Amino acid sequence: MASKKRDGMRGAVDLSVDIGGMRLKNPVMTASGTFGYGIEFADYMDLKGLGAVVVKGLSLKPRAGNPPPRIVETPCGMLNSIGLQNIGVEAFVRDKLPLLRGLRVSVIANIFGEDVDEYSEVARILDGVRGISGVEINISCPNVKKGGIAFGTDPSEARRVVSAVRKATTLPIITKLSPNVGDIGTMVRAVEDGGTDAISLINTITAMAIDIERKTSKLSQPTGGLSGPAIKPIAVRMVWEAYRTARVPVIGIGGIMTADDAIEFMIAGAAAIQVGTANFVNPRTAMDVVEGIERYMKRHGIRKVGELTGSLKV
Amino acid sequence: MASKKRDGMRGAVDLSVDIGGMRLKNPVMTASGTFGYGIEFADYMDLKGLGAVVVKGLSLKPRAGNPPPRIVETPCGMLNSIGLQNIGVEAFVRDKLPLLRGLRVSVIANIFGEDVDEYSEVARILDGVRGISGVEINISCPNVKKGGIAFGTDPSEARRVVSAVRKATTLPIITKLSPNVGDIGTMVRAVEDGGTDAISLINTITAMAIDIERKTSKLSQPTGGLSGPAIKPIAVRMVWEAYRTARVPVIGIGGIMTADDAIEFMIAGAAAIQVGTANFVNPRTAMDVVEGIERYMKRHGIRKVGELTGSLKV
Amino acid sequence: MARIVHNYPVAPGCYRMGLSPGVDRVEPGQFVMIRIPGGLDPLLRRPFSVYNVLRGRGGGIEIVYKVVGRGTGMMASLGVGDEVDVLGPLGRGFPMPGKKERVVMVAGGVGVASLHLLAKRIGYGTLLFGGRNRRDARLAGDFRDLMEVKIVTEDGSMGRKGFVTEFVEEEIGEEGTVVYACGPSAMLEKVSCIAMDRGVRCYVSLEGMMACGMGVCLGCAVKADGAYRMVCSDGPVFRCDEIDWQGMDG
Amino acid sequence: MARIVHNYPVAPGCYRMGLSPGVDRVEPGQFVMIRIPGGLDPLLRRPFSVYNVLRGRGGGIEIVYKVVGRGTGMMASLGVGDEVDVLGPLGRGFPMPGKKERVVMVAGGVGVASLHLLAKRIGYGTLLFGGRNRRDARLAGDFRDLMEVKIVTEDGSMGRKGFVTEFVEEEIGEEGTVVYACGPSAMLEKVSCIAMDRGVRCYVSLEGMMACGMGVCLGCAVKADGAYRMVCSDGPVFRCDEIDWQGMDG
Ligand SMILES: Cc1cc2nc3c(=O)[nH]c(=O)nc-3n(C[C@H](O)[C@H](O)[C@H](O)COP(=O)(O)OP(=O)(O)OC[C@H]3O[C@@H](n4cnc5c(N)ncnc54)[C@H](O)[C@@H]3O)c2cc1C
Ligand SMILES: Cc1cc2nc3c(=O)[nH]c(=O)nc-3n(C[C@H](O)[C@H](O)[C@H](O)COP(=O)(O)OP(=O)(O)OC[C@H]3O[C@@H](n4cnc5c(N)ncnc54)[C@H](O)[C@@H]3O)c2cc1C
Ligand SMILES: Cc1cc2nc3c(=O)[nH]c(=O)nc-3n(C[C@H](O)[C@H](O)[C@H](O)COP(=O)(O)O)c2cc1C
Ligand SMILES: Cc1cc2nc3c(=O)[nH]c(=O)nc-3n(C[C@H](O)[C@H](O)[C@H](O)COP(=O)(O)O)c2cc1C
Ligand code: FES
Ligand code: FES
Repeated sequence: MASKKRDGMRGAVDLSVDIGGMRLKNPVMTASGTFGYGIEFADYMDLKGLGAVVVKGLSLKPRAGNPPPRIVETPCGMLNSIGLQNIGVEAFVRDKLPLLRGLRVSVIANIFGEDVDEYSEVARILDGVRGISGVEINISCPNVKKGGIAFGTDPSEARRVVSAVRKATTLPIITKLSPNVGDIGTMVRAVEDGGTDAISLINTITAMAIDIERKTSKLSQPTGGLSGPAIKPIAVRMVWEAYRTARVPVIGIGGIMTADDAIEFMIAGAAAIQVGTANFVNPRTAMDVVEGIERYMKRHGIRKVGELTGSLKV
Repeated sequence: MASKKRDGMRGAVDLSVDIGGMRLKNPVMTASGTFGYGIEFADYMDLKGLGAVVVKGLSLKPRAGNPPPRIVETPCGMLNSIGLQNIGVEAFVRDKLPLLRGLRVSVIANIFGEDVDEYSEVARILDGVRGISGVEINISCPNVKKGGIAFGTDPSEARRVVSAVRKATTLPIITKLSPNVGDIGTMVRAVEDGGTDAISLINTITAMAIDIERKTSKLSQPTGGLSGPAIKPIAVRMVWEAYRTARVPVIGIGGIMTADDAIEFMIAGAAAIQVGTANFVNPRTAMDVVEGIERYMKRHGIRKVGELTGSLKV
Repeated sequence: MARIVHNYPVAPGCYRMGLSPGVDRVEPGQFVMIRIPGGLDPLLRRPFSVYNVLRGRGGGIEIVYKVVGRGTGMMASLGVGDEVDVLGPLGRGFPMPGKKERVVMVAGGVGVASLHLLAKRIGYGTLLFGGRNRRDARLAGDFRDLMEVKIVTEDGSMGRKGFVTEFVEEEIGEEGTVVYACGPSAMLEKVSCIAMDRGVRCYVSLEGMMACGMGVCLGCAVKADGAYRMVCSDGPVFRCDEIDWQGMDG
Repeated sequence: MARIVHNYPVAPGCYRMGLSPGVDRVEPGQFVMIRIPGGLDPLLRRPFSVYNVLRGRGGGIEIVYKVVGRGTGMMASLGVGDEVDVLGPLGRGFPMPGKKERVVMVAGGVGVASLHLLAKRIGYGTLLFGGRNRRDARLAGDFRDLMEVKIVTEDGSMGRKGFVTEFVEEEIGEEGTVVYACGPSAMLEKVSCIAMDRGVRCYVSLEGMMACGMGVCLGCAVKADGAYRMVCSDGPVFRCDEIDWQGMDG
C-alpha cells in the first residue's frame, strides 16, 4: 500500500533492461522459432514496442527440417519436431534482416550448428552485421540428431561451444539452456566459464505423444519438444535455480501467456523474458505482456523493472 | 482390420499381468498419495476390480507434513507440497490394512525414509504382513528436505537404498524413480543393480508457482511437485526411455486421465500403469481405465494385455 | 452429471445455480465439488456449499457462488440445460443448537451460502450479515423469513456502517448462545476470539485449497489441536477453539 | 472477439456457425483460425475454411464444421451470443478459372466448406459430392442454385453408389477443364492422379496440423516441389502437381 504513494509513480515507469551489454527498451522478447523472422507479425503490432525479436534458429546452410507431422497438441501445451528448418544465415542476412531493420526493433539471432565449428562460423558471419544486437546460442534443441541437445546436456561440450562462439563474435552472447538435465546449476557455471553474457531458459522439454490406433508417435519423430503453459511451473523453478547460481542475467522462457506469467518469471529471477507458444494462440501476446508489466509496475509503485528481478521472498 | 477376426475375441481378453513376481488382475493401479489408504474410494467402486492399490507413502514414525497452502492448480496440472504426511507404518498395519484386506484388493505399500536405515526398517516391518503384495520405494519425493529426492537423483545412493530394502524384505520391490534427472537410463541400471523387481515412473516434477501480489511461493515451500495431464507427454517419453534400458517391468505414471492415456504408456513400454491426480478429478477414473483398456483390446483383437507393452513402432 | 435448471445473478458478482438431480442426504454446512466438463483446464473441481435442497421431480440442489476466477467465471457463462459434474455431499456440517440455546449466525458476503440450509433447519435466531454495500446485502434476503437479519455494510449504504466483526460482541450474550460463522478467514478469526473470550460455543466453516474433497490428497490441511486436519473431511465446520489461528494462511 | 449469430446442425455431426463482425476481404479457399476463450485447454486455435460471407450490419462470416474432437465438440455446444476469437482470413485461396474453362469441383464430406465461396464467385460448373449417405448430401444443398450437383454416396442411398473418386474421370474432359478439390487426403491424391493423367489443371485444398496459421511455427509442412512448404501460408490451396503425394502423412 505504502509503496503506491512513491513519487515516481506520478511519472512514467522505466521498463528498460541491460542484458549482457544489450540495452533493451523493455524485458519482453519473442522466443526463437515462435515468431518467424519477426516480419510476419508486423500486421499485429508495432514491433519496435518489443524489447527484442529473437528469430528462428539459423544454421550455416539452409535446413529442410523434419517430415510432417511436426506438431501435436497436448494438454495445455504442444509438441514440436520442426527440426530447425531455416533458410540459412546468409539468406537471413540478405533477405530478412533489411526488412527487420526497417521496423527498428532489436534483433537477436538464434544460432545452431551441428558441430563447434559450425556454431562459430554462423556467429562469425553475424558479427558486425548491422541490425543484429546479439546472438542466442541454441544448445538445447531436442529435435535434431546432431548437435543441439547433445551440447546442452554435457557441461564441457556446452562450454566448448560457448567459448568458440565467444572467439568468433564481439556481439553479446546469450546461451539457451536445455531443461533436460538433472542440475541446471552445473550448466550455468559451464556456459559462464565459456564466456556467455547471459543465459536463457527453458527450451522445450523432450516429450512424446502416441497414436494408440496406429501405435506410432504422433510426430514423424519418436519424440518432440514440449512447450506452452503446461511447462510453466517447471520453467519458473528452473529460472529460480539458475538465478541463484548465475552471475550473468537470466532470461525466463516457458509457457508465458500473460503479463502475470512474465512477472512470475521476473520475481523468480529473470531479468527479461521471452514469449513463445503464446504467439501462436494470440499473435499480439508479446505487446500485451509489455503493457501488462507496465500496469503492474504502476500499481505496485515499482519504478524500474529490474527491481522485480529475483524479488521472491523465501 | 484383419486382427479383429482373431478367434480369441469371441472369448474374454486377459488383462492380468505379472509385475516382478506380483500377479495382478489387471495393469491398473492407483498412484501413491492420490488414493489415500484406498478405503476412502470404496463408495465409488469395487476396489477388487483394480490391479492394485498403492497406498500413501509410509514412514517409520508418523509425519505431520508441511504447513498449508499445500496445493495449487497450474495449467492442466497441480503442484503439491504435502510433505509426506502419514500415520506411520505401524498405525497403517494396525488400523488401515485390516479394512483393505476385507476389500480383497492387492495392496502395495509405498515407503519412504530419511536415511537408508529407515527405509529398510519400514520394509522389514511390512515383510510377511498379510495383505501386502509388494513395496514401492519412493526415492523421488521432491517435498521433503531429507531423503526422498536426494536418493532419487544420485545413482549410487539409489542403489544403496534399494539393496538395503532388498535385504530387509522378501516382498517384490518396485522402485519409483524421479523425473528430475538428466538421464533416466543411469537410474534404471542403478536400481536394477540394487535388486529391484520393477520400476515405476514418474513421480512429480519439481516446479514452482509464484503469487505475484505477495511475491511469495503459492505453496508454503518454495517448490512443489507437478502432476496431472500437463506432465503426461514428459512421462510417456521417460517410460519409453526407461523401457529401452530396463530388464525389469516398467510401471508408467503421469497424467493418466483416461484408458487412452494408459494405453499410450503401455505402447511406450509400460507393463502396468498408475492413476494419480485423476482420482481427485473423478474418483472412478481407475475403474474407467480398466474398462476402457478391455474395450480397446477387444476392438484391436489383443488377447493378452502384455502384447501392448512396448508395441510402439519406431 | 447434473443439469443446470437455473443460473442467475443475485448480488454483484454472485449467482444462484440450481442443479438437478440432487444429491443424497445433505447436512447443513456440507459442500459439493463441481467440475465443468470439456477441457482439462481448469483441471480440479471447485468446492461450493450446498445452499439449498430442491424438492420435486428428481430433486436438486442450489449453490450460491461468487465469480472470483476462471472456474467460477466459466460457471457464470453456463446456461439452463448445460451439464456439470457434481460430487458430494462432502464434509461434516454444522451441529444443531442445543435446546434453549440462542442462535447467532455471522456471515461475510457469499459466506451466507454455507449457513442458509442451517438457517432453514433451525428456523430462528439472528443473522449478522456483513457486505460492502446494500447490493451485497441481497445475499441475506432468503434469511428474512427464517430469522432476524441485521445488516452491516462497509459503506453504510444499508444497516449499520463498518465491519461485521465490530458488531458481533453486542450480539452474543454470555453463555447459552451458539455462534455459526462463515466468511473470509480474517473475519472468522476475529469472531472466534470474541466467542472464546465470552465462553460461547462457536462453529466456523473454513475454506482451503482443495483437490479431492474427500480426505485423500491431504491438500486442504489446517492446523487444529496441534496437528494438521483436513478441511474437506474433518471439516469444513470446526469448533473455533480447535483451530490454531496463528498457523492459518491469511 | 466475434459473436455467434447462429450455430445449427446441417448434416450428421456437422454444424453451420455464423460469426459477426466479419473479417476483411476473403478470397475463396481462405480460412480462419478459431479459439474458444476460457481455459487453456485445448490450447491451439482450430482452422476452418470461410464458408460464406454475410452482408448487413457489421458483416459476418459463416463456417461449416464437423465435430471430430474436443475443439469442434466445444464449438457445437456454444449458443447464440457466445463469443469466439477469430484470426484471419489466412492463406492463399483458389485462383479463378480461365475464360471458357469448364469447372469441376470435387468435394468429400465437409470438404465442401472450402469450395462454397468459390462456387458462389464462379456461379457455374459441376460439383461432384461424395458422402456416406443421403443425409451427408445435405452438405451440398447450397450448391444447387450455383451449379450442377452430382451426388455419390457410399451406401447408395442417394445419387450414385461408391466413392466420389470413381466418378471423377468421366467428369473431367481433356484440356479446358479446371478441377478444384477438397476432402480427405487419400481422395485428393486420387483426384490429383486423374487430373495429372488427363493433363488438366487441378487445385487441391490441403489440411495439416496447425499451430499458428501464419507461416511462423513451420508446423504444417507439406512436401511440394522437393521442399517443405507451409499449408497455412503457401496454401492451403496448391496445384496438385506441386505436391509430393508420397511424402504426405496418410
Ligand atoms: C468447503 C468450501 C465451500 C465453499 N463454498 C462456497 C460457496 O458456497 N460459494 C462461493 O462463492 N465460494 C465457495 N467456496 C470458495 C470457492 O470454492 C472458490 O471461490 C472457487 O473454488 C474459486 O474458483 P475459481 O476457479 O473461480 O478461482 P481461481 O481462479 O482458481 O482462483 C481465484 C481465487 O480463489 C481461490 N480458490 C481457488 N480454488 C479454491 C478452492 N478449491 N478452495 C478455496 N479457494 C479457492 C484462489 O486461491 C484464488 O484466490 C468454498 C470453498 C470451500 C473450500
Ligand atoms: C486450412 C484448413 C481448413 C479447414 N477447414 C475446415 C472446415 O471448413 N470444416 C471442418 O469441419 N474442418 C476443417 N478443417 C479441419 C479442422 O480444422 C479440424 O477438424 C479441427 O481442427 C479438429 O479440432 P478438434 O479439436 O475437434 O479435434 P482434435 O480433438 O484436436 O483432433 C481430432 C482429429 O482432428 C485432427 N486435427 C486436430 N487439429 C487439427 C488441425 N489444426 N488441422 C487439421 N486437423 C486437425 C486430429 O489429427 C485428429 O485426427 C480444416 C483444416 C485446415 C488445416
Ligand atoms: C514450433 C517451435 C519452434 C521452435 N524453434 C526453436 C528454435 O529454432 N531455436 C530455439 O532456440 N528454440 C526454439 N523453440 C523453443 C522456444 O523458443 C521456447 O524456448 C520454448 O517453446 C518454450 O517456451 P514457450 O512455452 O513459451 O513456447 C521452438 C519452439 C516451438 C514451439
Ligand atoms: C497430492 C499428491 C501426493 C503424493 N504423494 C506421494 C507419495 O506419498 N509417495 C509417492 O511415491 N508419490 C506421491 N505422489 C506422486 C504420485 O504418486 C504420482 O507419481 C504423480 O502424481 C504423477 O502422476 P499423476 O500425474 O497421475 O498424478 C503424490 C502426488 C500427489 C498429487
Ligand atoms: S481436498 Fe484433498 S484432503 Fe481435502
Ligand atoms: S500453422 Fe504455423 S506455419 Fe503453418
